[in-house]
Amino acid sequence: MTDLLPLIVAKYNYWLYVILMMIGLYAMIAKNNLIKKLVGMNIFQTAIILFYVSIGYKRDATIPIIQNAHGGHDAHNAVIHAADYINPLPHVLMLTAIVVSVATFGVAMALAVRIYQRYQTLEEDELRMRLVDIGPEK
Amino acid sequence: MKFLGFIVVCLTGTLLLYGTGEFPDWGDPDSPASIHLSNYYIEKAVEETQVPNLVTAVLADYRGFDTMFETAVVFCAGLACFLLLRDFREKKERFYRHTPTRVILHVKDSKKVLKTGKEFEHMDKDWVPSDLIIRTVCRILIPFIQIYALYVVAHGDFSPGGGFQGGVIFGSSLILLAISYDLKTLVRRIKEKVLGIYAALGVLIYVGIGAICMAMGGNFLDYSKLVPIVPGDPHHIRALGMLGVEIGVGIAVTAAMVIIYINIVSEGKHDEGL
Amino acid sequence: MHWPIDLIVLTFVIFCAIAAISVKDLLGTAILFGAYSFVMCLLWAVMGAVDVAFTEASVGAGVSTVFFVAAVFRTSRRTKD
Amino acid sequence: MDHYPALIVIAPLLAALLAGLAVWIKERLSYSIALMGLGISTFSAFKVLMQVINFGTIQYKMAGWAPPMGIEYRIDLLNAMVLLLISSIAFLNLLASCKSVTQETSDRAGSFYTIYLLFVTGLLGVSATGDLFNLYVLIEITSLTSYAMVALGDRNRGPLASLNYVFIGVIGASFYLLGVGYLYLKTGSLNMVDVANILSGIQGSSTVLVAFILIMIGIWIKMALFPMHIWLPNAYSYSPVAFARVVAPLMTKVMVYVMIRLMITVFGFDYIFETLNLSDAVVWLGTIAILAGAVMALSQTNLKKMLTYIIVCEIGYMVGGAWLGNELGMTGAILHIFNDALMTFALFLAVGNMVYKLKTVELTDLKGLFGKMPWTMAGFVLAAFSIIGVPPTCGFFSKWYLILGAFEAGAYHFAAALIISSLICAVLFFKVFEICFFESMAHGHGDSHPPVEIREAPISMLIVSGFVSLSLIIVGLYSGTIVNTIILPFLK
Repeated sequence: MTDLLPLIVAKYNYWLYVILMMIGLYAMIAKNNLIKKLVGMNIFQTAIILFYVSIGYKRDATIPIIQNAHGGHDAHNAVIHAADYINPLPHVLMLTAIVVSVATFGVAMALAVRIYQRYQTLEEDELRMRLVDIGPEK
Repeated sequence: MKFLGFIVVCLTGTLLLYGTGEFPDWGDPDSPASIHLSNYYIEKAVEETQVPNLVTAVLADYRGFDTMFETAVVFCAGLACFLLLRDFREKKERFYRHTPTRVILHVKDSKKVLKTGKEFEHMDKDWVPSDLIIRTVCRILIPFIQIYALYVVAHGDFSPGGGFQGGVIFGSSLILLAISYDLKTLVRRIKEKVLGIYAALGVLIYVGIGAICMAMGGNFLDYSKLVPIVPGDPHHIRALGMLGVEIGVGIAVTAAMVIIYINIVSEGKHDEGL
Repeated sequence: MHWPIDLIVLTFVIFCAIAAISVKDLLGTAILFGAYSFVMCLLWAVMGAVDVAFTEASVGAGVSTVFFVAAVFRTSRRTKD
Repeated sequence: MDHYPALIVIAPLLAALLAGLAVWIKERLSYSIALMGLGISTFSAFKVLMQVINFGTIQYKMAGWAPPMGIEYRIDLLNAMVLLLISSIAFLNLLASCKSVTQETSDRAGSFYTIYLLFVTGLLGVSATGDLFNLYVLIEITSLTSYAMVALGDRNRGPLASLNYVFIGVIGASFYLLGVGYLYLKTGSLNMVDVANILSGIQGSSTVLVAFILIMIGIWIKMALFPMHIWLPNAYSYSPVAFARVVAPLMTKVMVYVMIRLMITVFGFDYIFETLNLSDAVVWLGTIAILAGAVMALSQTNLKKMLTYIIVCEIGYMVGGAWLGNELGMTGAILHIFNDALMTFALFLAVGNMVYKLKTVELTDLKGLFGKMPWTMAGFVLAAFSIIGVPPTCGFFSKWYLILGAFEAGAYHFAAALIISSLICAVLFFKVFEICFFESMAHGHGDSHPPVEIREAPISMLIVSGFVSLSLIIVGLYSGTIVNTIILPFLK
């Protein structure tokens, strides 16, 4: 137990992101309702963001906003130690990824509304039956 | 399908867990990810850009090119929702409420339009009770939310936030207006045309600033070349460039969010919704 | 950082995720999904990613949920799984 | 200082935004804006190609920051050629699609052009960038625009096909993003060249292996390699013709380019073929893709659907060729990117002309088409010969290189698959020719339809179609020059 705990503490973020991702992926593949699949898609994407944010974390460091730098010119009087601040790059990447994911989510929701307008259902098996009903494609 | 999904998920999970085996410990300050580029940004960004929020500095300057496309993605999503759902045909039936008696009228003839005003009130088909408390509270809240949004955009250089977050907050204040009153109130105040123009204009501000830098002889988005045309302290030119870019992002995101919401909630009819 | 708190939050995130995809009412899914995003945002704020957390709070827990509710309003709440 | 590398991508983006503004002010302007943007882009791409051939690789630092900190565009011979290919195909397609866009999207032509330009911007950016994360953002732009476009096509099936495309596309892009995350964790950098330098020191790491697998799976999903192809046929055949004509030739080919770029620039041949030794497995995957694509194409009754399965088959050629692990195979794969893009473009141009007049392209509706639309069919025949691999056309030469490469690597099954699929394509296309040529219109269309007078498509569409079909032969005759001036110096 004593040597297991440090191992868990050292890696648990990485393991939990894998679990979240598996939940999302499973929902995307196996769920029948299209909106449920969309939720799965979002969980999948947030899991990746969690992974990136975990990469950026540093022990004993603070948020990536330089302190006492409001003055501008005299900012570099104080020496900045890289070990004091969390890595900002993964945060930047993930801001972009969140934006992309919300854009995809919006478009997917619009598509779901369109599908419902046409077929009056969002269940995949029912949709497949309706598709057979409307006959061969043109 | 469930079984297949389960197998795929298990395979992916195993692969990913196998990959985590060689990961550095969580929060290790000496992991490769935290020393190579990260140290450069932390140590040099303030000196080079005069922006203390490193995330903003990297987002809008070092990797400003990414952010431009990110804004284009949002614009594209708004346009896609418009293209997919917008339906210019008028609805045939209408509902009115006679204000003094609270009687609801259902007008099936599309030509017959009652004048709304003191006597009659326009209503949605899926009836939403007009709640005085919600309306009043939202009416008080919305201006404050909007001022906060502007603060988030403008203060993105110094504190968490920036164009995207501010734009989303501003957009949600408009959405709140639509939810607490009704969709017509929002659509009447902010025309679809205005939203469409603003969405394109926001991204255009971003790309335009980049193109001006190019015209001034620098590389694309190289804000330091803007010194001759921007008044103010030349040391802060990069911070000012970022501010301009963030304002563009904010405008584009606000408009895109409202477009997406209106089109989804009214199925593209722009008449009634939540 | 206090790892027990972190562990509890992480467990809660997973709980929310499983609940969101297994509830049989899509409006419930929308709210649970908002909760999921919000707890996730908390987790990121704890890890020092303030900008990401801010974005997730305004986007994931805010606008996404609104889009979600709007789409459910225009489609149906019913789901088989 | 010259800005042509940036202009290639910025010009269509600016044009897209201006067209987006014009939608609300004066819709008719958007077409000319789009034409102008793509014209500038094509011109810059041509300039860049000339510069690269004469002076070597061009680097363009975005925002003026040196590479590992900022984003850089790194344009070498391969990029430059792909950029010219994309921008010219997009430009030509825009010239041809003035009429068909108005026909298909009626009141939304302006928005259509905006989305179209954003799509092209994304593709151009993907081919020009030298940054792993920038690549992800640009892939997402192309995907998002394709989702919208696919849903706009067929009113009944389009949205559903599009939503399925969203799910699979997001899985692909996320896998890629995750792979980049694993690489970032090990290297701390995102610039391709920088990552490659650091990677050469840590080749044995299991994290790098997982990153490689994730990135490759992500890109294979995006390029629709055989078991992951299920989204492609529906998505491409339901989208509006003006868009199908550009997405079908370009999207998958650009993804093949991305795969080759990552293999060569980031991971390196040594790592892939010697440390991992995955070559055989992937060549088998390519072989299966070729055979499966060809067989599925054989069972289709709709011309558009049939062509989409041929695309699946062609992807097998390129993936297999690139993974043969020798210079000939790689030459063949790269040459096939260009040739296949042109061939597919020519085929879809011809199909576009048919759709414009006939509305449907079920094989039974095509009876007697040779008499009605002789020029369109001439273009179609030429493109079909090129797909089959008849000698003077360009399709023959890339297949020749691929087969030589397969023999050199001892992958006889791959060579056999190439020949069998050529035969199947020959059968397929001669079936189509037979229907179009020998069966006359009047017998097929019974009583339900009144006889419609079918004439040749508008002149603008015909000129482009004829030009592209002729270029197939010209490119074929000059393929030796292309190989010697571009591909071989690049591989050295």
